[in-house]
Amino acid sequence: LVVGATAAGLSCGSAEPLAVQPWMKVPGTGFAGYGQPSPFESKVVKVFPPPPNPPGVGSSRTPLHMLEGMITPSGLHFERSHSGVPEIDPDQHRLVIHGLVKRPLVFTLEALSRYPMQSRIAFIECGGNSLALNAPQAQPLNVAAIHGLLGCSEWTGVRLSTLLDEAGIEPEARWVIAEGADAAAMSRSIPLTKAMDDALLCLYQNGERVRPSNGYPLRLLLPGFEGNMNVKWLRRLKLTAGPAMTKDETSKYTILLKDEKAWQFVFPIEVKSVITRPSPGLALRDPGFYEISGLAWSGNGSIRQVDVSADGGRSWAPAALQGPILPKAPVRFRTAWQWNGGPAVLQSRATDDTGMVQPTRAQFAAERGFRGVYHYNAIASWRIDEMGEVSNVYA
Amino acid sequence: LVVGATAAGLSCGSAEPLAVQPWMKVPGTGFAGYGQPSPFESKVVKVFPPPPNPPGVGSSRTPLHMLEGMITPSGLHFERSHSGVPEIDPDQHRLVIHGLVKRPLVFTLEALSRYPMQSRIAFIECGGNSLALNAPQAQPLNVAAIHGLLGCSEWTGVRLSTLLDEAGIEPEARWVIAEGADAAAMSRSIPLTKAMDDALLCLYQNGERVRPSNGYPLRLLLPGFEGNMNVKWLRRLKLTAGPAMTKDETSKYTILLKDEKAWQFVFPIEVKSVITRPSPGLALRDPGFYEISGLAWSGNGSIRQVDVSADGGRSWAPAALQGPILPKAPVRFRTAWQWNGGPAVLQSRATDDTGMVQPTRAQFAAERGFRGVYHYNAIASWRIDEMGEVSNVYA
Amino acid sequence: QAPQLGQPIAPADITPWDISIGPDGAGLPPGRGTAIEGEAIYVAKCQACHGEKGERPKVALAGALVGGIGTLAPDKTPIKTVGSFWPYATTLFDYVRRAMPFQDTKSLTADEVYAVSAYILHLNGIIGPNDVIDAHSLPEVRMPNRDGFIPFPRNPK
Amino acid sequence: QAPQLGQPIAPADITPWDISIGPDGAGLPPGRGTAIEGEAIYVAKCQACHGEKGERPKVALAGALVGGIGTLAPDKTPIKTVGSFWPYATTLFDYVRRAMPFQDTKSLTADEVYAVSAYILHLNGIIGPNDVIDAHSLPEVRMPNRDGFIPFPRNPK
Ligand code: HEC
Ligand code: HEC
Ligand SMILES: [Ca+2]
Ligand SMILES: [Ca+2]
Ligand SMILES: [Ca+2]
Ligand SMILES: [Ca+2]
Ligand SMILES: [Ca+2]
Ligand SMILES: [Ca+2]
Ligand SMILES: [Co+2]
Ligand SMILES: [Co+2]
Repeated sequence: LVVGATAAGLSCGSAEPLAVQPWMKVPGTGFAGYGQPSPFESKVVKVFPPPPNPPGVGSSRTPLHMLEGMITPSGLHFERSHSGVPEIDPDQHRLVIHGLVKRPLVFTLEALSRYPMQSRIAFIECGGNSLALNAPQAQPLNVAAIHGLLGCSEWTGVRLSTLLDEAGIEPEARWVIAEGADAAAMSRSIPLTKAMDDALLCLYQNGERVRPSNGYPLRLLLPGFEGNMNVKWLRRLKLTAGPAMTKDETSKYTILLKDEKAWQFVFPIEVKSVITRPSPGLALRDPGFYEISGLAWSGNGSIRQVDVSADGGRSWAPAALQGPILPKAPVRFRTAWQWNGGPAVLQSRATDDTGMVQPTRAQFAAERGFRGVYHYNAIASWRIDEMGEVSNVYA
Repeated sequence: LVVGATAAGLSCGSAEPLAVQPWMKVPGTGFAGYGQPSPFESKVVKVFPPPPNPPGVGSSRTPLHMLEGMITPSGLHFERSHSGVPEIDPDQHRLVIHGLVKRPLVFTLEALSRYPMQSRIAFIECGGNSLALNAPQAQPLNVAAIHGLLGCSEWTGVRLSTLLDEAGIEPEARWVIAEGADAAAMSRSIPLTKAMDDALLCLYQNGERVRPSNGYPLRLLLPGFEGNMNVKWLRRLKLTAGPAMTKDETSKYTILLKDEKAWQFVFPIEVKSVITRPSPGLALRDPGFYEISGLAWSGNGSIRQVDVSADGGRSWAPAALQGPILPKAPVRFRTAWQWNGGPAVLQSRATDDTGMVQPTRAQFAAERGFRGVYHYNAIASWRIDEMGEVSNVYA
Repeated sequence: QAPQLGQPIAPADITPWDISIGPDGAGLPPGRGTAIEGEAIYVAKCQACHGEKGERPKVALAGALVGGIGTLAPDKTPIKTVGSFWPYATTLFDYVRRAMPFQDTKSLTADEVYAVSAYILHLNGIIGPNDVIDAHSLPEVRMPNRDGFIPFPRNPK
Repeated sequence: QAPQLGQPIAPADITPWDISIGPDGAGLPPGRGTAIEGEAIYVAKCQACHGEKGERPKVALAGALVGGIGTLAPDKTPIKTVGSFWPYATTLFDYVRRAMPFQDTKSLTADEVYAVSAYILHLNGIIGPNDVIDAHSLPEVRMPNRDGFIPFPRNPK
C-alpha cells in the first residue's frame, strides 16, 4: 500500500541511525528468464469473487489504487471472461474472414505476423465498469471494486482494414460479426465503418504476446469502444448486412432507460474520470499536502481537461495532465491539495476534445436513470472524514 | 517465434476444414491474482550466461526479436547487476540526502509516496550494450545477444529536484553521488545539473512498483543517460563539489580512444537504432513482402527520422515512425520491403532532433576506434542469404 | 502495402465454425423441436444452473431465463429474461448452441437446441407446448420486447 | 508545491552508510596498512576469485587487478587493471570497502582495506612493500594512468 499503512517516517523528530541491512552485505538472487514483482508487493493483485461461481466466469479487477502512470501492467489488466480463459495452442489457432466477402480467407498466426503492424496505447474498459454506482445507496467499495474493469496497454497488431481489403468487401456488407475461440464463443456485431477505421488485430500487448486472459493469441481492439466488443481469442469475422443480435448485444450491454426502451449498440465509452489516490483504503494520515491523482479517458477522442474539486463540486480547479495525451488512451491527472483535516469530498470531472463533459450524477440520472447497468460514467465522489478515512459516497 | 518456425499457413492451396478445438467446448481456467504469459510463449525469456559466474553478476538480456511496440514488458526488461538482486524490505528501506546540503534528510518510501509524481516513458540502455560489435570479426549472435541491454518502461516517481530543494543545496555543490542498497553498493557521480533537470526517483515501472531486478523499491532515472548511472535500489544521494571517481566511472564506463586517452563521464546515449525483425534466428521463408521493424532512440532528445537500407547502405528510404514520439524514449520504426529472394543487407540509420545522425561503423571507428567497449552506436547490419537466413555482419 | 497471406477456404470448410444466426433466421440449420421435447433436455442439462422452469437460477451469473414480463415499465426494477427482454428468438438458438450447456458447449444437436429453445419460449408463455420450432418458425416468433430497443444517439458516424 | 516529509538526520546517524571516498581522500577513515600486511588478507579473502597475485582472475567477470601497464598504447589490446588504468588510488579503498569480498561486502576493517589496497598497489609496482597506506598517503599515491582521462566532448550543457 502506498499511503497510510504504517507510522514509519512521517513523525516529526530526528531519524534513526541508518542501518546496514543484510541485503547490503551479501549477494542477492540470480537472474530469472521472466521477472516477477517483489514478494513484498504480493497484495497488489487483481480481485475477483470467490467460488461458487463457475471458475473464470465474471471478472477480475485491476487494483487501480495501487498503480500509477498510464500503463496497466499486463499481469494486473482486468479480465472479463464468460467461460474462463482458454488455453489456446497458437499453432492450431486460425482466423477466418467470410460472409459478404469476395474471397473467404483463413489466416494462421504466422501469416498474420508477416503483415505490417501498428502500435497504439489504448484503454479497454468493460461496459459494465462502475455499475455499482447505479445502486440507490453508495456501497462501501474501493476503486478496484467500483472502477477496476479498466486497463491500458500498448497494443500492437495488424489493421483489420488490411485483411478486409484482401478478402474483398461485398457492397452490401455493413457489419462484421466477431467471434472468440473460447467455449462461450463470445460474439459481437461491429459496424464495418469501425472495422475499416481503426480496428486492430492485436498480437502484442505491452511489447510481448497478448496475455491469455486478454485474448491470446489474437485480440480485436476497437479503440474507445466498450470492452466486450474487443473480442478476445478472436477466431472468426463474418461480414453481414445487419447485426447478428447476439446475446451480448441484446440481453446484455443494452441500456434500459427510464421508460421501457433500451439503448442498443452503445459503442463508445464516453468521457470519464476517477480519482485513484486518495481512495477508499488509502486513509490520509495527517493534515497537509496530498497529491490527488487519477485517470481520465474518453472513447471519443483525447482528454482536453480534468477539473478536480475537494468540496463536492462547489469549486473546481484544473488538474495537471500527464503527457503523452493520446486519443482513446487514459491520461493520468494530478493536482496538489492541502488537507486541512476536516471533512472533504473529492471529485474529478473530465472533458474530452469533442467538448463532451463528464456528467454529474444528477445529469446522468436525468438522461437515463439508474436502470441502465452499463456505461456508467458520471462524476464519482470520495468522502474524507476527520480521521482521514476515505469512502465512496454520492455527492 | 514470430516468423519462419513452421510451414503452417503460408502454402498456396486451399486451407484445411476449420477444426472445433477442445478449448472451444469446455470452460477454460479461472482467474489469477497476477497474470502470466501463455505457456506457449515459454521461449520468450531474457537470456543470461550460465554458471560458473557468481549468480546475478553480469546481465540478462531482453529478447528484442520476439517483442513489438515500444514498451518492454517488465518481466523481460534487461537487468545488469553487480551483486545479484537484493531482496529489499520496503519498510526498512531509506533514502538519505546529505553532503553539501543545508538539511540532511532521510525519507521512507511512505514519505516519498506522498510527493507529487511525474510519469514518463523512457528507455534505459546499458552503456555496454552492443559491445560485441567492437570485435574485429562479426560474431554469430542475435539481436538479444548484441543489443538486448535495452528496455523501455513508463516510469513514475518523484522529481529529484523537489527533494534537493527541500534539503537545500549548498552553493559549492556540483555533483550528486548516487548509491544503491545492493551488496555492491553501486555508486555513480551525477552532475547536479542533470539531477535538477529531469532526474526522477522512480517508485513505479509500467504502472506497478518497480521490479526487484530493476531497482525495487526505488530507482534513479536519468532520462537518456547511460544505464549504469540510473542507480537501482537507491539508498543514498550525497552532494559534493567534485565527482567521487568510483570504480564504475573510472575502471568501467570510460571509453579508451585510439590514443592512450579515455573519455570519462560519457553521459548521454547517442542516437542509435537496430532492426529487430528480420534478425538472426527469424529466417525469411519465401520471397515477398516483409515488414522491417526496429527501434530507434536517442538520449539527447527525440527521434526525427529513421532511414532503412536493404542494400548495405547504398540506398536509403525513410521508415514510418510509430507515435507517440517522445524525448529519450524509443521509437518503433517500420518499413515495407519486398524480398526478391537474393542476398540483402539490412541497415537502419537514426537521426535525432538535435540533428545528430547515427554514424556508420567506419565513421564510428574513425572517431574512437574499437577499444572503447562502451556506447557502441554505429549502424548495425543484418545479412540475408538466399536461404533467407539472417546473420550479423559488418557492412 | 501488404502481403496477401490469407489462404482461400471453401465455404464448406468454414461450416464447422459458422454458428452465427441472423435475426432473420439466416444460418439456422435443419432440424426441429417442441417445448414438450425440450423439457427433458432442460431438466437434464440446464436446470442444475438455471433452476426449475428457468425462474430462479442456482448459479448467480446464469440469470433467470423466464419471467419478468412487465418489469421494464418506468420505475420498476427490471427483471430481464429471455421472455421479458430479448428482442429476437433467434438469439436463443444462437446463444444456446454456442455457449450452453456451460460445461460442454456446442454439444447439443440442432434438434436439441430447437427443442430446448422451444421449452424456454414456452415457459415464458410465448409459444404453445406443441408448437414446432425450426428454421422457418423460430424467426417468426414475436418476442414481447421486440420493439424495446432504440439506437444509441451518440455513436460515431 | 510539495510536502516537506524528509526527516532531519544527524550526520553521525548517516555515518554507517557514508562510505564514499573522494579522489582527494575525503571520507577516508582512520587506520593504516602495508602491502606486507595485505598479502595474507588477499590470499585468504580475494585470491579465490582474482587469482594469485591478481594477475589471472578465476572468475571471468572479476577481471585482472594487476598488470597491463603499457597496453593502453595505440593499436594495442588494452589490459585495464588497477595498475594500468585506474586514475585514483582512493577508488581502490572506496570500491573494496563497499563491494568486496564479493560474498561478504563491507566486512573488512579499515586497516584491512588499507592493507589489501596497499598489496594491490604494490603488486602493480606502484608502492613499496612497507609503504604505509592511510588517509594521508593513499590520495597522494600517483597512479600511472592519472592523466589518461579526458572529458567526453558531447555531454549536455
Ligand atoms: C454449469 C452451469 C450452467 C448450465 C448447466 C447451463 N447454463 Fe446457461 N448459463 C450459465 C451461466 C454462468 C450463464 C451466463 C454466461 C455469461 O455471463 O455470459 C448462462 C447463460 C445462459 C443464457 C443467457 C441468459 C441471459 O439472460 O443472458 C441462456 C439462454 C442459457 N444460459 C441457457 C441454457 C440452456 C438452454 C442450458 C442447457 C442446455 C444451460 N443454459 C445450461 C450457466 C449454465
Ligand atoms: C567470490 C568472488 C570474489 C572475491 C572473493 C573477491 N572478488 Fe573482487 N571482484 C569479483 C567480481 C565478480 C568483480 C566484478 C564486479 C563487477 O562487475 O562490478 C570483482 C571486482 C573487483 C575489483 C574491480 C576490478 C576492476 O578492474 O574493475 C577489485 C579492485 C576487486 N574486486 C578487489 C577484491 C579484493 C581486494 C578482494 C578481497 C578482499 C576481492 N576482490 C574478493 C569477485 C570477487
Ligand atoms: Ca538520531
Ligand atoms: Ca465490456
Ligand atoms: Ca490521522
Ligand atoms: Ca479444403
Ligand atoms: Ca550501463
Ligand atoms: Ca525459403
Ligand atoms: Co463485459
Ligand atoms: Co551496466
